[in-house]
Amino acid sequence: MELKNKKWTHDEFYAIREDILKQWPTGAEVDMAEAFKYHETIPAKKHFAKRLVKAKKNGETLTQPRAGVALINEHINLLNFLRTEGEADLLPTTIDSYTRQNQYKEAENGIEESKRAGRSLLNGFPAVNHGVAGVRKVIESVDGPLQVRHGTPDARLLGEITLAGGYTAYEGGGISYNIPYAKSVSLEQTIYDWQYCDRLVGIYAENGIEINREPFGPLTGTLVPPSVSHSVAIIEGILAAEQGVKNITLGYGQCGNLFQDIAAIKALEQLADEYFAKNGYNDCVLTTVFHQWMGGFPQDEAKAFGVISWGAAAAALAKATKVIVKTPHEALGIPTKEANAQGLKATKQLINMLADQPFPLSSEVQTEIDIIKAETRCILDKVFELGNGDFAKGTVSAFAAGVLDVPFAPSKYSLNKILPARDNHGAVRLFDTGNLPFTQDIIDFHRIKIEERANSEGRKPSFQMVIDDIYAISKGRLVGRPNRS
Amino acid sequence: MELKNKKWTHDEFYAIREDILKQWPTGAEVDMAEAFKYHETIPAKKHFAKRLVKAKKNGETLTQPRAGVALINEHINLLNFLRTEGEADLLPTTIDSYTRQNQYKEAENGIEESKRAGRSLLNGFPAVNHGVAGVRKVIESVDGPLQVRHGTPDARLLGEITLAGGYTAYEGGGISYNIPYAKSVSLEQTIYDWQYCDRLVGIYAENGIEINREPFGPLTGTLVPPSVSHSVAIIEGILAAEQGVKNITLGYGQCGNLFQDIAAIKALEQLADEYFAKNGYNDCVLTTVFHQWMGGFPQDEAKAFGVISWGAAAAALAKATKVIVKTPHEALGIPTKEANAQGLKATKQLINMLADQPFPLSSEVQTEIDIIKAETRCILDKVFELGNGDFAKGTVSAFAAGVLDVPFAPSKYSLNKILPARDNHGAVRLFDTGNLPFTQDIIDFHRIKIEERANSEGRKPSFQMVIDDIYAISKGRLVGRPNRS
Amino acid sequence: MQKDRTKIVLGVIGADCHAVGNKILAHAITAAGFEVVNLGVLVPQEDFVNAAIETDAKAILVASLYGHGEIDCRGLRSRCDESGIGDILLYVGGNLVVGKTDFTEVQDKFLGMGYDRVYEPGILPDQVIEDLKSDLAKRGHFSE
Amino acid sequence: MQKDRTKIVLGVIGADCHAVGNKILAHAITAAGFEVVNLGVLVPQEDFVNAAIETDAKAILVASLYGHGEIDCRGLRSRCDESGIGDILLYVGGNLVVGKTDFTEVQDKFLGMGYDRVYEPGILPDQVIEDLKSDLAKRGHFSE
Ligand code: B12
Ligand code: B12
Repeated sequence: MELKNKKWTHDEFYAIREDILKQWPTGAEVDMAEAFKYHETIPAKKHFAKRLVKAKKNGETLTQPRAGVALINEHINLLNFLRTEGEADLLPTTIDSYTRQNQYKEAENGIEESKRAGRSLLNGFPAVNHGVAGVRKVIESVDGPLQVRHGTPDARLLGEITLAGGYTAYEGGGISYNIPYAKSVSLEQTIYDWQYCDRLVGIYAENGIEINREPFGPLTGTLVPPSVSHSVAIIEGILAAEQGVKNITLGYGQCGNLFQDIAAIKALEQLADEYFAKNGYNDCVLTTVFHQWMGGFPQDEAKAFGVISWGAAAAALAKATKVIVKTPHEALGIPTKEANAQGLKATKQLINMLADQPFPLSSEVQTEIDIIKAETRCILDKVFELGNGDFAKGTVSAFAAGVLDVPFAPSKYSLNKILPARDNHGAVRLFDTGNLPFTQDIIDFHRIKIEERANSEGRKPSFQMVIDDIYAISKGRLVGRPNRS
Repeated sequence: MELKNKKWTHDEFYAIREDILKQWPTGAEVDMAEAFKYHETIPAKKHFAKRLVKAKKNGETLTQPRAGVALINEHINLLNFLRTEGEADLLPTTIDSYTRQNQYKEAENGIEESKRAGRSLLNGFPAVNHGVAGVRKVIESVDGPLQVRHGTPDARLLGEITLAGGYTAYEGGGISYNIPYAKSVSLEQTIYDWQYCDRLVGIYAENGIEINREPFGPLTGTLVPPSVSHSVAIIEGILAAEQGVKNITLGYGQCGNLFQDIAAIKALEQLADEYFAKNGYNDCVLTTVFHQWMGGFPQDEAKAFGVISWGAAAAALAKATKVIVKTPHEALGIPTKEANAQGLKATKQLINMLADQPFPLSSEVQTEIDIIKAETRCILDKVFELGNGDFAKGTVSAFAAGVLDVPFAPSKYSLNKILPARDNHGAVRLFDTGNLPFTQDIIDFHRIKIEERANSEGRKPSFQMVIDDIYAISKGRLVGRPNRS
Repeated sequence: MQKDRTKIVLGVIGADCHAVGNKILAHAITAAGFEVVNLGVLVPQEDFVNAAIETDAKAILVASLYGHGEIDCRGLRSRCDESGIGDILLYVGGNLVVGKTDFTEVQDKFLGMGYDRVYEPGILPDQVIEDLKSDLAKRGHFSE
Repeated sequence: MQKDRTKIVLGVIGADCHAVGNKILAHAITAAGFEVVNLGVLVPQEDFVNAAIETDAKAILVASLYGHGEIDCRGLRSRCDESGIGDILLYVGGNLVVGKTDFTEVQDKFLGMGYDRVYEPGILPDQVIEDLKSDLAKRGHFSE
């Protein structure tokens, strides 16, 4: 296999499909032709892609939780509760971590143990093990648009089963579901495997079935600078579009500084339009997702509500198409359905109260937009160059060179040379820009911002500052000031 | 008695003091000379006025709850819990409603019933009945600055007892504790009675004991336009300053539109400085208090957390000196100490996360500042004129003429001719400006803003719109749109 | 026309000054075709009874928001009995007790005090009007 | 110098990819004077044991954040026994079970599995280092 950003032919696709469906017995249940018919029976109001398009048109910000348990009926009850009690606009099915690592035997075992224990011992819904029939039980018993949310480097079988099962949205990507989620899987491999997923969605599209795709924006969720996650999001969007995906949602994880967060969403929209057009993908509908703070949360539930509400406010003011909602249990464990609904309701209250309040682009926001766009262009154009005009090839070389680099990533394919830290206003900057292909101006900008803060704290910039920032929000602050935390 | 805004002589003050102390037996415990000595023993960190001055200097926003129960020990436990578990910077003692109406017998009965029931049947702490000795138990057992918060038209005896007891801050005023809290007590009467309280604080000041005074900013707490509450706040500030008060906190109740709320605090600071200087009160320290939404709350606790957090965010971005915090129980009942602490912690989390984020004056904020200042000047200058240069006299005539008018006020001395409603962005405007002495430009501004909204809702401005707005936040929105609520 | 309209006494009892709900209720109940005798806030028990007698009202709507309802509302029914209007409709609503409390408890307590209907916090006027109409119709005091 | 430093094996067990805490722990424990053998994330039980044997480590620090700790951490102690390092210190920490759970319950469960110390979610490295030093000192493996 030679990796390139080129639409797979049907032959290339079907050549490997058989083996994939054999990876677990339930693969045999998949019948694409029948699946297309099944999708036509799904009512529009339960259609994820259509709901997003409507929201974008009306300037709405939709709420979506994370949720998944081991057993089918429990999972159905959970989702319906979040829909009715939590007033969720969009629903997820979060997949368990064994399935994410293709460990279906362990997942089976988790299902059995969960049945015995009478509570879910899995941190998500093992869709592959439940198979097409099981998945359809969920689709048919839940009244709302449903998306598969996971973190799976090789999500090909999962994709085949859940799409055949009737899901209308599928999260993930060859970079965003490798670098934060894996340790030693090569990018060639995951990008290639995700081309399969995108091509699968493309084939659904060729048959008139629109499936939404969403690269995982927040990556490691911990002090990721907007330009880094934006670069990954746009590359994955382009790779998906090349395989024929038509409905794409690009994501960003809240950093916490209001101006930077609003600017990040605006910049993401503008950059995506720019690079999609530049690369000739003109028939995709692009929407955005804002993730409430993805790093360490305060254990105190009231304080967690504060963090959740601030994320809701930023999402609403930035006018993101949807917001992924955290819960008051975040720091401690997978939320109960009640805690999950609470996060959704607090978020809904703020989104509704802010829906009528436009937030004009102040000069502060515009400055952030400009720097994010400048940084992202530096990265994307270098990736393109390294790939000799191919974003798939370029991505592999770019990570090897540290041109693309994700802070705190577990993958050995990320250099981990960059070190983020907050500036004196809480915006996420780079204390060390590593090998990011930034101009000297940009490098100086970051140095000055970090020095500004260091001076105000009377200490030198250091790794301790990074650590302090990692803990800051869980300790009740945004910036990890020395004496305060 | 002829009411005028003129500092009382000691003779005038002491002439009526005897009778006041006789209103209830505990009045006999008051010995001012001894009280001065007692105050000197109060450590600086428990000193309300000093803590506010420090906060203003450091640009902090301090948190303060509302809290009060019938019995002394329960009240002490409550306050200490809010201090330690709730991380409250400032502490209150909310007085019960019988005491507020000088119904000390009913208060006594409430104390007895509470002892029997084993829970507080009073909605606050009956300080007069507990007397100086009882009050000092509280002061000495609680580690934090303490303020008396009430709603008492005639608060003279309450003032004598609580100040002698060691409180270092006293809320209220002749207008703000009459119009929203009484039905048929004349303004001459309450302004006169509050001159007594202010003079009392002035006499403490003459003896080197600084007591903070705070007019009650939010008034009826329900869609009160900033210029209306600012006018009352500044008049009461001036009346207090005339009697020798040196440390004054002016308040404002959140309306819900971010730009209007930030502008309101900025305008309040600027107007207060301007009018205090103009009237020759140059040695007062002025600070501000921002009240989280004072109108109807959602019953759902998660949604209440959303409202609380938004209030915390606005207070922090406006850089108010302190914020009065609501609780997740607001819509249903006096909060448990746990619920009260939860409101405080959510608020603290947001204030800390926003402390490092300056919010520069955008043009939207500046526009709101300008309109608030223009409106307030119209009102204040007319009041001054009606009183022939005397704000006390002017206030009485102004309310009679509707030049000062508070929406939804129970007092028959408020004309209730003005009707507030939200504009299309959720800012509180006037659907009917009544007799407010506004220029034609300002009247047109309000008319246009309301029409803008009415058009977008496809209905005529009407009282129904006002009602919809009163319910809106409790129903999960800011603006009471017809189809949505 | 005016004179055929059924009269309803409305007020906020005791030392309670919460006026917003009172104004909205008065507005809504009037709009619904009743004649509202609104005593406003800070109303002692005797005023409710006297107003009802003077105006020959068919119902008394007592509001208590501030938490002292438990103390303030006791004995109103017997007062009515003593004054010869023992059969008058008595509704009570608002935030009746101190603290967030299970409503059924509160309801029983106030039904026990002799109120015909007890309302949860934040109830909307429509509900109240509907109940008024059906209760009064039963008693032949109201017909649309 | 290098060679006298007591060796500690560190890793995140099972299918768990949470890396941030692991990096911070490695940094802090190294700074505290130990030599950290950091296996990173996604570490199977056998790798912990093999690494401990190869490096003659005195303690194994097992992290599980993602909720499957209950399943993943079982049997590690007996594996150590079988491999002849039965007396090695075993610490476990993170968000060990699925859901917000009373910690004492969780603690008993994992102590029962043979871990010497079980840590609450969000514990700070300082605490861990302090415990390591005292436990190892008791065993004569560490002296400052
Ligand atoms: C606005 C407000 C104020 C304003 C009132 C201004 C004014 N003069 O009107 C101010 C700031 C002055 C104020 C003061 C106080 N308040 Co207040 N206030 C509120 C608040 C936030 C909203 C009330 C409101 O206007 N709602 C909007 C209207 C439309 O709804 P409503 O009043 O609930 O009435 C509706 C229904 O209840 C129903 N209804 C009401 N009465 C009746 C009667 C009948 C017969 C029927 C059928 C229906 C019915 O119909 C109405 C229309 O829908 C409530 C909490 C909340 N609800 O969010 C607290 C609240 C009512 N206040 C409370 C308290 C304690 C006080 C104070 C004692 C101060 C303190 N200790 O905190 C003082 C009282 C002073 C006094 N003497 O009464 C408590 C009562 C606690 C309890 N019962 O356990 C509450 C619940 C807040 C809380 N959780 O602590 N308050
Ligand atoms: C950031 C994060 C992520 C990032 C991780 C990026 C990366 N590769 O590192 C992303 C977004 C990728 C992610 C993914 C998932 N996550 Co996650 N994640 C978090 C989060 C928000 C912060 C974790 C963190 O970095 N904290 C900061 C570090 C410094 O603290 P720490 O990790 O707690 O470690 C400290 C202490 O715990 C202690 N410690 C930790 N281990 C050990 C071991 C020993 C021996 C000792 C002594 C001490 C110790 O020392 C560390 C330093 O102080 C937590 C919730 C939270 N804490 O707020 C959820 C959380 C851990 N994740 C959770 C879950 C379930 C997942 C997913 C399965 C997705 C899902 N279903 O939601 C996937 C897991 C995929 C997989 N295969 O593992 C759950 C676990 C639930 C449970 N245990 O019941 C949590 C608790 C959130 C929640 N409440 O649902 N996650």
